[in-house]
Amino acid sequence: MIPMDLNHIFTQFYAVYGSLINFIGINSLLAISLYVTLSAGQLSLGNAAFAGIGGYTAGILTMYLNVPYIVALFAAALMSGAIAMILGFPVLRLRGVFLAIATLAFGEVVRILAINLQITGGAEGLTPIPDKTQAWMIFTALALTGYFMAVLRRSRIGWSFASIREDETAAKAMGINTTWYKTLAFTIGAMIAGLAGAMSAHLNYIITPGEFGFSAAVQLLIFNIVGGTRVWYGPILGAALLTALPEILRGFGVTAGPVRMGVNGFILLMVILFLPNGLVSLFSHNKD
Amino acid sequence: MALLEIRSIIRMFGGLCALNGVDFSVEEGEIHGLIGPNGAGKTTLLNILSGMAPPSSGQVQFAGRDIHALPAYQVASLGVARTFQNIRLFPAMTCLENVIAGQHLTASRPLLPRLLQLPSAWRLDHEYEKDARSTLARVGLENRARVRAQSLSYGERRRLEIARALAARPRLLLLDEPVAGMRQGEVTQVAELIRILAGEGMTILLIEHNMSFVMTLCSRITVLNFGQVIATGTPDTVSRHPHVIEAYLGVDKSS
Amino acid sequence: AAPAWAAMPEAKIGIVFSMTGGAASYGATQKHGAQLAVDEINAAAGDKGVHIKPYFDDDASTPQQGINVFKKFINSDHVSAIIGPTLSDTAQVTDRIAQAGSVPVLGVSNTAQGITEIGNYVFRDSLTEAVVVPNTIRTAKEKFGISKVSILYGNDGAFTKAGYDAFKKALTDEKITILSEQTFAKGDRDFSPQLTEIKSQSPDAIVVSALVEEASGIVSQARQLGIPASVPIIGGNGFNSPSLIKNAGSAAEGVLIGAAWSSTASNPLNQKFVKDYTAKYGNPPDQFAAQAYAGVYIVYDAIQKAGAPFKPAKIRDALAGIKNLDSVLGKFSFTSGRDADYKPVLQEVKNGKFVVVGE
Amino acid sequence: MMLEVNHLTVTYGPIEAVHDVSLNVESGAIVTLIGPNGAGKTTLLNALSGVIPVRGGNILFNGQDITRMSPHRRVAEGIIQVPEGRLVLAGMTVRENLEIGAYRRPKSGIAADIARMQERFPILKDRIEAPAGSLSGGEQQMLAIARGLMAHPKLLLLDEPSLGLAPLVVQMVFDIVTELRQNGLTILLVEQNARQSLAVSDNAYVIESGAIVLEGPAAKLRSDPAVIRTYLGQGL
Amino acid sequence: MNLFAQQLINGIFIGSVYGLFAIGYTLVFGVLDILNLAHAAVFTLGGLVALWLVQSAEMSIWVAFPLATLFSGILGLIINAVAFVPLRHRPDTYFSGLISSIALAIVFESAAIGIFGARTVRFPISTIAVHIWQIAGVTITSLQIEIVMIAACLMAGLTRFLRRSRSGKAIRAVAENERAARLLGVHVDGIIAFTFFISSALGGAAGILFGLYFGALSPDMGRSIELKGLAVIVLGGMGSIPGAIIGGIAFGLSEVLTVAISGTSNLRDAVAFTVLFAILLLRPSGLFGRRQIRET
Ligand SMILES: Nc1ncnc2c1ncn2[C@@H]1O[C@H](COP(=O)(O)OP(=O)(O)OP(=O)(O)O)[C@@H](O)[C@H]1O
Ligand SMILES: Nc1ncnc2c1ncn2[C@@H]1O[C@H](COP(=O)(O)OP(=O)(O)OP(=O)(O)O)[C@@H](O)[C@H]1O
Ligand SMILES: [Mg+2]
Ligand SMILES: [Mg+2]
Repeated sequence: MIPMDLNHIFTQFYAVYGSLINFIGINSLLAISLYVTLSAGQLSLGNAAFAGIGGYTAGILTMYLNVPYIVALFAAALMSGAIAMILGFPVLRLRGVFLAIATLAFGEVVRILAINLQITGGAEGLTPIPDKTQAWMIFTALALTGYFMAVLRRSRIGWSFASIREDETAAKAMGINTTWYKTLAFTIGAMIAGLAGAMSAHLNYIITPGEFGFSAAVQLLIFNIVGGTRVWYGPILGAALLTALPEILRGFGVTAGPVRMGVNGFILLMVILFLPNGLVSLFSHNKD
Repeated sequence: MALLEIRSIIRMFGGLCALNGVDFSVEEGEIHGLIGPNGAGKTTLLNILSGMAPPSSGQVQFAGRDIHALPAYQVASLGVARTFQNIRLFPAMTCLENVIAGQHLTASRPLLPRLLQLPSAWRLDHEYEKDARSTLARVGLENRARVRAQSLSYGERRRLEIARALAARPRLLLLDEPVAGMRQGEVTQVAELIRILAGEGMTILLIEHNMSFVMTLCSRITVLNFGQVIATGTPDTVSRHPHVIEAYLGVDKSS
Repeated sequence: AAPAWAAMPEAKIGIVFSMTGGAASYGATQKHGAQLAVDEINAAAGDKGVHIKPYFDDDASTPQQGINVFKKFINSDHVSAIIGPTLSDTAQVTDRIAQAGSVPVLGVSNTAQGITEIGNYVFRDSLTEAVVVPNTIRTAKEKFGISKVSILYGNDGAFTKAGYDAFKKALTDEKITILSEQTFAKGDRDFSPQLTEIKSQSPDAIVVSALVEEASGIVSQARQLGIPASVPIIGGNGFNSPSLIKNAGSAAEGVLIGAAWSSTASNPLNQKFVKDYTAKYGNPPDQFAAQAYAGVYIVYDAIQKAGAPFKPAKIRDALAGIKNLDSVLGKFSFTSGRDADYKPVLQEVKNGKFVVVGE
Repeated sequence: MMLEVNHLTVTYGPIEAVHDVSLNVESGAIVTLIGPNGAGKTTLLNALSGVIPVRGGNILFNGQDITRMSPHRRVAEGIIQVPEGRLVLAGMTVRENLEIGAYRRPKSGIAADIARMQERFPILKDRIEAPAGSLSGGEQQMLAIARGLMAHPKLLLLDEPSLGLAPLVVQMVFDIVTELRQNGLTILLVEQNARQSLAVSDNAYVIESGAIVLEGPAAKLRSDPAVIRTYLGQGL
Repeated sequence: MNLFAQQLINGIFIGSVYGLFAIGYTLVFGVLDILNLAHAAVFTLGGLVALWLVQSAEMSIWVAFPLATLFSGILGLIINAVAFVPLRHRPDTYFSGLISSIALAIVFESAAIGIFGARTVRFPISTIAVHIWQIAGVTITSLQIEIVMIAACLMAGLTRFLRRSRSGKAIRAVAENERAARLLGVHVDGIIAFTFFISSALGGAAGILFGLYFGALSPDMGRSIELKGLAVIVLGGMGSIPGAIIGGIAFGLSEVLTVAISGTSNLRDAVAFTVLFAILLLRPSGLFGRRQIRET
């Protein structure tokens, strides 16, 4: 009797919140993709565009060429990664906000191309993309990248990223090939973003150019900062909270529209002001 | 052939000639001092030697290889480590982490065993950490291992920088004012450390304005003034050199 | 105990528009229109009649939020039918969820191609540009003897892009020369480079596919740049809003608008709607409001025909069977492809008013 | 008494960097503070300047309690610090650095003062329009000292003024210090070069691990065996 | 030729509008080294409040303009106090300030929607007299000339202010090194608040001019200019006032010339951003950016 009820409650819950959970997964992946570059001290606002590139690549492959989904996913990650690598060498000479703007400019150019190209379906977007993404795929990918990031920290790559983040000049003097490691971070980030974009396209039936503009790029940064950038699960926490927040507010009866938007902003502000290291500080006892 | 050969280095900054044809060499195993008035070009030369900035013209050879056109990380990988006059640590890392980060060239941390969580990865981590702790101990910071670099005092930062450079186990160590901001007792400790390092076979080129430190520690000294070498030789000859006295040392009133 | 609706039959309808985000200005009037219809219906239903219990929500102009709202409507609120969402992009995604959940959804502002092709649960009462535009171009050609035009359109939105496609096809069909095609982006305020280019080509008319936010700017800047009033500006559904006249002022004079609804149509239902809406909200309604208002009545008609307990499947069938329903849009039917089927209008702005000049 | 520090305690989080320190600086005197790395000298000076908060105790300046006074008002009162690590305004020119040094004093005489500083440190003359950040370490140190003097301080806090300076210039800095004292300026000096700083000082304090361990007339401390051992030494 | 001349004028004009928006933006950017992403919201609210004063409070624009500008300046003080002051001494202040200002921008925008509605509104036609001149087939309006003049004057005035005046130098000193400025007697917190006030007042004024000229004000109007404003300040070199105006005009011209040369506007933004991208690669700190000072 009771197990059946639980089962019922669970299916019920999943029916209502299933897609929310999937979005949390996808957004977490996107957040981690930025986390990789941030961990090497580089602020890239191009990751939303890399997600778009991945989404279009995979969508075109499955829609027009009937490529198996798993192959399309790999292709998406590789495509985003390859473009990131080509882009990375010139762009990563830039520092701080200049890098951010250059990557943003790249994102805008990608967005405008997607609007103007035939194969991407123009402004209406690419649709209908077959519905192939399942929750387990998203969360397997998330678990693997999370694990990878956790382990990476203590590897040669991880230490190099950290050194570059702290002081690039000193890092060079210690023998770290900063150009290479920065490009690596940028590329890994882009691959994860591309994968997430591909999964998202095959979850939503559609991908449109509007999905990866400026605000999407900034959203990824928000996930990271709200969650906390000191540990790999910070961005996941941030993505989870902020993705679920509108639903949570709905649950509390905050009416749709400007009020909910305002409350959303207010909560974001409170988290930033009162949790100096992001949500992770609620979970770790590592104080400063 | 000397370990480090510096030939006709010129470095311009716009119209300003910071180095104007510098030639000298540093022998393997020696402690070589580089002194000269403020703005003489000492730090600029160090930047060129470590690959942080290219010379306008001239050559640098390290262990028989031309290095003046190499990027800093390649110069470092040949065995050249340095510290900075204006101290460049990894501020948010602890002292221990700073030194571990400095092991980039000496520690191998293969990715695969780590991804598979093999015990070998942990063992290596452990080993490197032990190394780092003993390096910290060499500069007298063993009990500050867990303190973030940004909360160290000035003198402690200087010592941590030396420790981080040592973690790369360089053949040639370039020090830019290693004892600035230290008192006599502390200066003695650093001098002792440098002697030991030289004894272990490391070659050291150091810039310093603390004359008792330079004169007692270095086997040879090169003096720069306005981007040119005005004297080079043993501490004795250099400190008696009239140009050096006039341009740099002055007449010591306190003694 | 007997369910509450046994005494007072109540049908749950999910209504979702863009209350925030890029399309917020359209969502706002849509919500007003829908709200007015719901209030009227519930007041008229009295103690015995079928009531509507609306669940209003916000899709924030993004597909992701739209999906969450639809899932909630279907699986948690158990609505019998859904009205919305505002944008076609979002509808492309959400309507598939409605289809999969077998809940009828009625789009009241989606005009992109392929929306109703998603499945047999997907309807819309918005006439697409493809229906409205040919008629507009034909009438304009007859009336003004247009032989060469320049096109200006928003190329980053599904609505304006679809409008452009329709215009282009209609112009080609009518053998009208297209001198150049200019584009702008959502949120642009300055159209002078494009209009300068257009001015230099001396077209007979300027064909514009834009939503009203941009349309007002285009119209007033065209006149400001000295494009004479003798060169008419022709727009589609997106122009059909009182804000055009309000914001473009005298520059709006002579603008031709082919649209799915006219505020000045003589239809008494329509006149009452315009009056009540203006009284309630202080602003006259636009087409978005009218289509949303009509949408609620259309769904209500199907609900009544299907009867309690308001099974979505039965409502769907009833919707599909709607023929010649009297509405603010005119005599309303669904095509076999579940698209709207009624007569569009051609209006001209005269003395600060929309005047119907043809069908 | 120009400066009176009573039972001052300063903490960084849980760490107490200065513990119950009391010291006095008489008007017109030079007082030296010596101590090993990490003893709390810089922390103490920063507390006097008001750029880090004080946990306990108080600071009196000419009899006025300034413990909670904001830094810019202390500068207006005449307390100027030449900070450790120079802190030149790297992107501004040497001239602008000097002008900013005179931020809290009346406009008149600034140009003349700049000329005087250029005379003292000729390098500043050559590079007057160069960005301060392009100077060498020692040149920046000279600029930092000159900038501090531009303010016409009443009490000058010098944190390692000879850091990175060539011997000749160190000599010059000590000459300036003595000269300033003759003009009635009061100076609190933190110096690595204990021998020379004790030579020009009236009083001295030795601080270790955040606490004063020794104090007295400078001449007396110069002959204190413990001071000789750790701070003066015999060279190497 | 006329066509080209007209396009050049269009470009200079829209570029000045970008520049006006960007001046305030770059001022805060230069001082605090953080982006105040609520600047676009101030831009919007400045315009909307002026409209409200003109329409509902029936003021003349000449009264409403300074009042709304003042209001925007006060918004700047609020932004500083709420979104930046509490974060000032945190190690991640760069990013957290970015985010807290976004959060505040969301709150502002939702307030704007709640109070003024989501629709586009405009100043009554009679708000300001506009003359239109046709010179040799080129159209210029008095409002355009006024806006370009205001941009030019602001650029000259602010540049002079920063270079020469005592407060201007203090602002730059804070920008260079907050700790040093404090030790030199600069009232750092006051200077920062003052900078926010000026910056936001300028942002609000830009919003009013924008609304007056384009006749369209909406709660989301800041969004489209935000990205371009960001591009402009980076293009000009962060913290540089002439850079902001000249960067704005460069950006405006590149947009317009794309249309003029290609005859179509499909790639307008793509070209503008590609140009931005290319300039960054050639001059990594923007057109007028501070030159990199030595690091070692
Ligand atoms: N990036 C630069 N731009 C302009 N001038 C520079 C730059 N780097 C160094 N200089 C100038 O070159 C000269 C040499 O500087 P350098 O730092 O090498 O001197 P130094 O011998 O190390 O002096 P110090 O003992 O004071 O550290 C100085 O006059 C300095 O101002
Ligand atoms: N920002 C900080 N956060 C935490 N601890 C700090 C901070 N600054 C200094 N400390 C600690 O306070 C103590 C005193 O530091 P302080 O800089 O005052 O020493 P100092 O006497 O000036 O040394 P030095 O001669 O090396 O300059 C040191 O142990 C240092 O580690
Ligand atoms: Mg030097
Ligand atoms: Mg100190």
